[in-house]
Amino acid sequence: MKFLAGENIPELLEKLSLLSEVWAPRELRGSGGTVMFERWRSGDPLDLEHFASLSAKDMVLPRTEKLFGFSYAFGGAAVGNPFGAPAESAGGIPATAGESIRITAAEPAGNVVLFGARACDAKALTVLDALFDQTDGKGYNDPQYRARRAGLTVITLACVTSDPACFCSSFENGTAEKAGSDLILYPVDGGFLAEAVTPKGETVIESGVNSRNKVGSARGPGDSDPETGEAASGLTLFEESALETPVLAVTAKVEGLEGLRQKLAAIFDDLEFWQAETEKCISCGYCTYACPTCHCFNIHDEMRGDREGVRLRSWDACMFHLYTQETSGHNPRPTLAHRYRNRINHKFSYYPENQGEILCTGCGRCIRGCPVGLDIRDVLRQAVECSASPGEGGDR
Amino acid sequence: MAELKLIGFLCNWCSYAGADMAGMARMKQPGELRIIRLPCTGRVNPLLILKAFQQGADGVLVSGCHPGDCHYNEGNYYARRRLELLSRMLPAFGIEPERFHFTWVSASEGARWADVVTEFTGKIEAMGKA
Amino acid sequence: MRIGVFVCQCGTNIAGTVATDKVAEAALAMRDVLHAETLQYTCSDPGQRAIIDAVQKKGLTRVVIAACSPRMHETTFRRTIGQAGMNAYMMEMVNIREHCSWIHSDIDTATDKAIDLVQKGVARVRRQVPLYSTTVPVTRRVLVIGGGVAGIQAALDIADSGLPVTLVERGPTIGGNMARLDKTFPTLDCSSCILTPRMVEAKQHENISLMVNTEIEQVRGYIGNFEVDVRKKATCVIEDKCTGCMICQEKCPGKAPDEFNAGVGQSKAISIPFPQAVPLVAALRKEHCRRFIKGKCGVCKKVCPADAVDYEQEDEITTEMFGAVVVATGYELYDWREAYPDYGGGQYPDVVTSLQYERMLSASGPTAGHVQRPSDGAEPKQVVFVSCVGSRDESVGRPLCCSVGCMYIAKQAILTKEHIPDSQSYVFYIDIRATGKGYEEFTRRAQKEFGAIYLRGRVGKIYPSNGQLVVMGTDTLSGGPVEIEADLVVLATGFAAARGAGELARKLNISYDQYEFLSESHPKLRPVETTTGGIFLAGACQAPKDIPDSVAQAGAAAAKVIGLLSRGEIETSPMVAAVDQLRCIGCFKCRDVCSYNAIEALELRDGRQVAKVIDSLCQGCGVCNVACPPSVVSLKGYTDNQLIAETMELLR
Amino acid sequence: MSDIVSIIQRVLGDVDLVLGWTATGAGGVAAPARFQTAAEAERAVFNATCVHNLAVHLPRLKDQTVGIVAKGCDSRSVAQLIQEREIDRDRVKVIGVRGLGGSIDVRKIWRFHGYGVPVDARTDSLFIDGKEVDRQEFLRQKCLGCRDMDPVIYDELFEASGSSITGIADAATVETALSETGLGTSLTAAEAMSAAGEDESRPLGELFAKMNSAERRLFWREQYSRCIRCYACREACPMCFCRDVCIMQTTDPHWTGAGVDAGEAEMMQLIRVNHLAGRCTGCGECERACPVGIPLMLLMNKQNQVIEELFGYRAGTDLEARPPLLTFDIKGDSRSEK
Repeated sequence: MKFLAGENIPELLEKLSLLSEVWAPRELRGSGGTVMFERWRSGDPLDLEHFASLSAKDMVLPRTEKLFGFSYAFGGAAVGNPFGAPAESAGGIPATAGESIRITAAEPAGNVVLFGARACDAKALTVLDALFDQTDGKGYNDPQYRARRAGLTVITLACVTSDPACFCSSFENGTAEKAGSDLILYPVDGGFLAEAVTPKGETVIESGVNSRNKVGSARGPGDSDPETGEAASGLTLFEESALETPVLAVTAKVEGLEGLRQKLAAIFDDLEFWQAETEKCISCGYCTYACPTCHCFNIHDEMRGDREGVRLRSWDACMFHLYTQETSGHNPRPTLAHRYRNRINHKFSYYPENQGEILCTGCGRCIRGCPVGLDIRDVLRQAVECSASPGEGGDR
Repeated sequence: MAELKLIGFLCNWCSYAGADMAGMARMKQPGELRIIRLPCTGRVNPLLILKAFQQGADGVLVSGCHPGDCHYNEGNYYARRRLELLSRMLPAFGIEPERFHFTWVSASEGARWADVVTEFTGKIEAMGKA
Repeated sequence: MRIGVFVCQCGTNIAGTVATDKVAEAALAMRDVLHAETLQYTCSDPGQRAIIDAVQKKGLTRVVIAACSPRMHETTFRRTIGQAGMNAYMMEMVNIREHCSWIHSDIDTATDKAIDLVQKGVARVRRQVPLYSTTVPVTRRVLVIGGGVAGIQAALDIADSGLPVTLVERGPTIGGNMARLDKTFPTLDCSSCILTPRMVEAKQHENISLMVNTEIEQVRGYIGNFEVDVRKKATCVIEDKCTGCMICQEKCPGKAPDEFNAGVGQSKAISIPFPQAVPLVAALRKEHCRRFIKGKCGVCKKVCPADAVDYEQEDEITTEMFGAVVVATGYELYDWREAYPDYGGGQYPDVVTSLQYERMLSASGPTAGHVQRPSDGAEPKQVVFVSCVGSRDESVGRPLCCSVGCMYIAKQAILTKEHIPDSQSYVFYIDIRATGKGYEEFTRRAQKEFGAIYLRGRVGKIYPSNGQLVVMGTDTLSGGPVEIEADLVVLATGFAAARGAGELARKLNISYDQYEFLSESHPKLRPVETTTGGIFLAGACQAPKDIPDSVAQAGAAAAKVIGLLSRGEIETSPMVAAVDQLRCIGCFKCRDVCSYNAIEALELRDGRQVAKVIDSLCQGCGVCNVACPPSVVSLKGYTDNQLIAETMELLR
Repeated sequence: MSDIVSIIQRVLGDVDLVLGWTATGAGGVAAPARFQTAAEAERAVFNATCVHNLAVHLPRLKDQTVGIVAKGCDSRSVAQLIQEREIDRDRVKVIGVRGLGGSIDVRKIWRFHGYGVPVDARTDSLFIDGKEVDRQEFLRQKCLGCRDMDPVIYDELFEASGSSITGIADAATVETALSETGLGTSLTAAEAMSAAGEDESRPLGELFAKMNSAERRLFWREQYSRCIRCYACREACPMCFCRDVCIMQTTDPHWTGAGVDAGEAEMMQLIRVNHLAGRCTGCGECERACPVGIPLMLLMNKQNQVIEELFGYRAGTDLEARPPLLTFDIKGDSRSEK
């Protein structure tokens, strides 16, 4: 096991930021204590205590991402008087307005190190991989997603406590989940034990040792800094340690969710149930946007004037009326109840069925940040109870 | 320095005609202002002005009929309230309120229009780009 | 989308400052523009033909014309592209003359600006959709407001064409100010002799319905179909029964001011203004009637042989439809008293207004044509006329010229000499304005034949001295101060708009100036029209003017009305608001702000209440568009997206 | 003091449902609930964590008769909705809460004591994890300097008999300072914000008021860059009843694009401020609902103050009044320039 002293974290981030963008959780100024994953630059503070209000999915599926730029080009030779359109065909009326469209590719995404993710955030990446990165070649491959995913290194902070909104233990390994993480930091006295889960994680440990050499002069490991006389700190960032990985005994679990898929199917048509569950919901999109696994998006063109524009991909949320609004005016999910039913079913029924993963890692963000205190666990419990005793809706 | 971008929203009946009159009298004016014609200042959505500022306008000028002279009788009275509120809100949005000017110019006040344009352009020039 | 851009050179008017070929070249690089050309005079016949050719040969679907102000030629070019087979509204005019070439001298500045403006026009026309006007049937009836000479003339002219007219007069008789005049300049015709036959004709005309003691309460609707509430005020006299015998007036114990005689003499609480009044019907003024003030009296009812007096009579409001309105509310004299304390401010009985003097001169006036000064009834020998009281005087906020003062002073000076051969008239004047036919000669006659002494200068002060008045002024020609002892001073008071003209204008949705004179649509080319379609002006309500001008304008207004209503139906502007009912939330903020009551509620099949625009009432101001939170009320031709696109193009 | 349960039960005799709270929300604090039967109403509570403005649900329940528990501030929203004809006075029964003594900023408790810590928030005292703390310190900003202790309209009255409120509201500070235009100070946006971040005792509004226009522009850009366009601000607002046809989410008219960035977020908020002119009752739900803590009330408070100054009008205090931007005063409307 390697040991990383707490006070060396800024230096580690500094080294990492020489090669990649580094993103880490921090409390934002003037935000009433909101913690978010933000681009880390030298000297920025960190907040490793509070849970970030938004998940880390921005790293692979940004809230807005440019797919490409485009511009219309027109005309050409304009001489004499009157000016003629260049694309005029022999027949008199030109076939087109003589326009051509020029496409400019988006800048490729750079490498990113995400520092301070939690197991639930990391696991969510593998849940998303199941849809966006189907490397067996049969399914869907999203080039933007894959590029970002390939360039992403996740340094996870293992949870030794939980709060009342956490329920990651309801799904497989809970806090001990390693999927999605490249390097896991386990809090111990004075610092963290580092466990590399993937080769990318190994690289982080290596870069901690060697980065000085890469950017500095040709000094070997262990050489002292000629100016300060101190030992190059690169050597000391990750020390060997005989400590054992702590047992993550935290459990945060919703009981009785066995067979949830069948139970959800059983109450699909019970619109009264869904209406009762959503009576306090105000139909905002926070739960979906905070969720590490929700991934719906919209593709839209934004013009700057009439001649040029960009094609963007932006987050969308199934809790919005417009999400399923059809041009005809018809909306197959006209009410909040319809939309919330879809949200729950997508997470716990359709996605598991199609992609083999539950679309939830129990991070609890949708619970903590909900402006009306709606708790998805209550809904799941009610769904189970309700389907167990059809006809008795329970205490709604 | 890049050229200043000034936009004027003018009502068709008074101020646009006033600007026409200034033109007919060949009254020279600075060349930065671009005029957008509307039927009435009552059609000027404050959001249009905010959008203009947000998209990089250095100054926005709104001009309509004098109170009592509105072609539609009341349009400029509504505008007066909307735009007075807007001008008071601009500092909170982070927009210098001096960059916005709201005035009345009638169809017969060509000279006044030329003065308004000259003065406003000069003021924004002194302030520089937004 | 196929856009053509036509850049007008307007000879050198535009091309002298704007590099038009560069503008056309730049236009070709704009989105969807596949044709751009410069034209020497776009509005000329060859210019318009070039547009039609390009539209037809290149299949253009939208057109941008960069030329003069759209206020000048928008209608022209709409017609042009209509002739080319396009919808007339798929054209946008860009003003590169009044707003560009004429106000800039630097070619680069003007050219850059012109390109920007064309760019903006292209952005706008790209978002334009075809618009279609609708027609509404018109009500072939006409309302004339005001029964003075202008109103009478307009009513008669219109009625003669076969259209029914309602002539509404606020006072108890028609005739207006002209009926109070003794003679008219420059011919010295007897005013009543020429007017009263016209009054009677109006009363008897089969197509004119005359309503006196009546005011306009409220006006709704628009050109072709005005819905007007009129209030007929209670006069306690049943009009149909009154025979005009005047016995009530004779017996009435209640004294009342004589308004017809401009306060010279007294009248009764129940009275007929003058013997030639039309209609010849008495009216009771409650504020002066003993029965209504003190609760006891009933003489008039007792003596009336026709049983026409009804003390219980109440105001009646009736609603009628009209296709057009002529406003002829005239003028009244400027109330000089507060503004001129140096002239006694109304304290000296022998300082009178020109209208009061006119009544003294009149054979049918309170003194039966014998000029008597009010203080002691003596015949004045020295009469001083002071011109421009409340006219041409910035110091009292009245810089306007009354346009008739110079003439009626000359007339009254002549008449004074005729009435009192041994009298001497003095006239203080600023300039003599005598521009009409025979006018200059007339003022000369006053001086040469009738011996009036004209002194050029303002009167500074009038004060009483030994039972006479001393008029202190300056004779700017001789350069010295002048003092004249006068038996009577006549002030040539200026014109003011009729009381309540502004209020009426607001009810009619027409504009007025700072003096409450009503505004014409264009000072040169549309002097009879107002800015509201279907409402026309006649006479001194628009500006001070004399009788022939008033009559001429009344005739012009009548011609406009007849022309309008001869069509049977009217095309409405398609640039009105429209509601996307699918997205309307039914909050009706649009209805709250609409000045024209043009928005009504419509219940959809699902029970939702949504807004609906009544096209024929909407004037297209767009106030509702801004008030609508989801912006689903949209002003056609000026949609949010058009305005946003224009703005964005300019900031690109 | 009659208890909230029996009042709701009584009102249920006249209406289809009553909007109130139960104690069972996420994090162990009160959450909104609907009661349709007397049995359901047994679960009703009222305490200082009943922060939500339930009037937001009224426009969505137009086909039913509704009872609503409304704090003084909430009652203004109900009044404004009635004034705007959005709801019918005869179809709503207001259970007004008087003398609440301010409600508690639960987020602030969670921030310093951990999410879900047991909170006992009475109307006159506050216990966190069993220990009494200074209630004043955890009051919501908007409750400081409250002008709406008594409900504007009510059919039933619930006496909460809470503690009195002292202190200066953040909003009030902004109002005072903003009325001087705040130009020409040396404080930069970044300095102001980091000061706010480091020293919670200094209200953000105070710092904002000291910034000049350019600094404020930077301030907002930084604030708006956090926006994720979840529309919680809009959905939590009782006066934003355009719902599914909101102009923030359409291309006709195209006021905003669909992207998620500071520029679009700024335009969204400019739209909200513009649309709520003369309509915002200052309930603060937009700011409370914002999951990324954008101080939206800085703008709303400022606008409400300007409107009161210009038109002598406070939204939701007069059922009969004509909203100031839907009318005009020919003579009275003052203008600062000509």
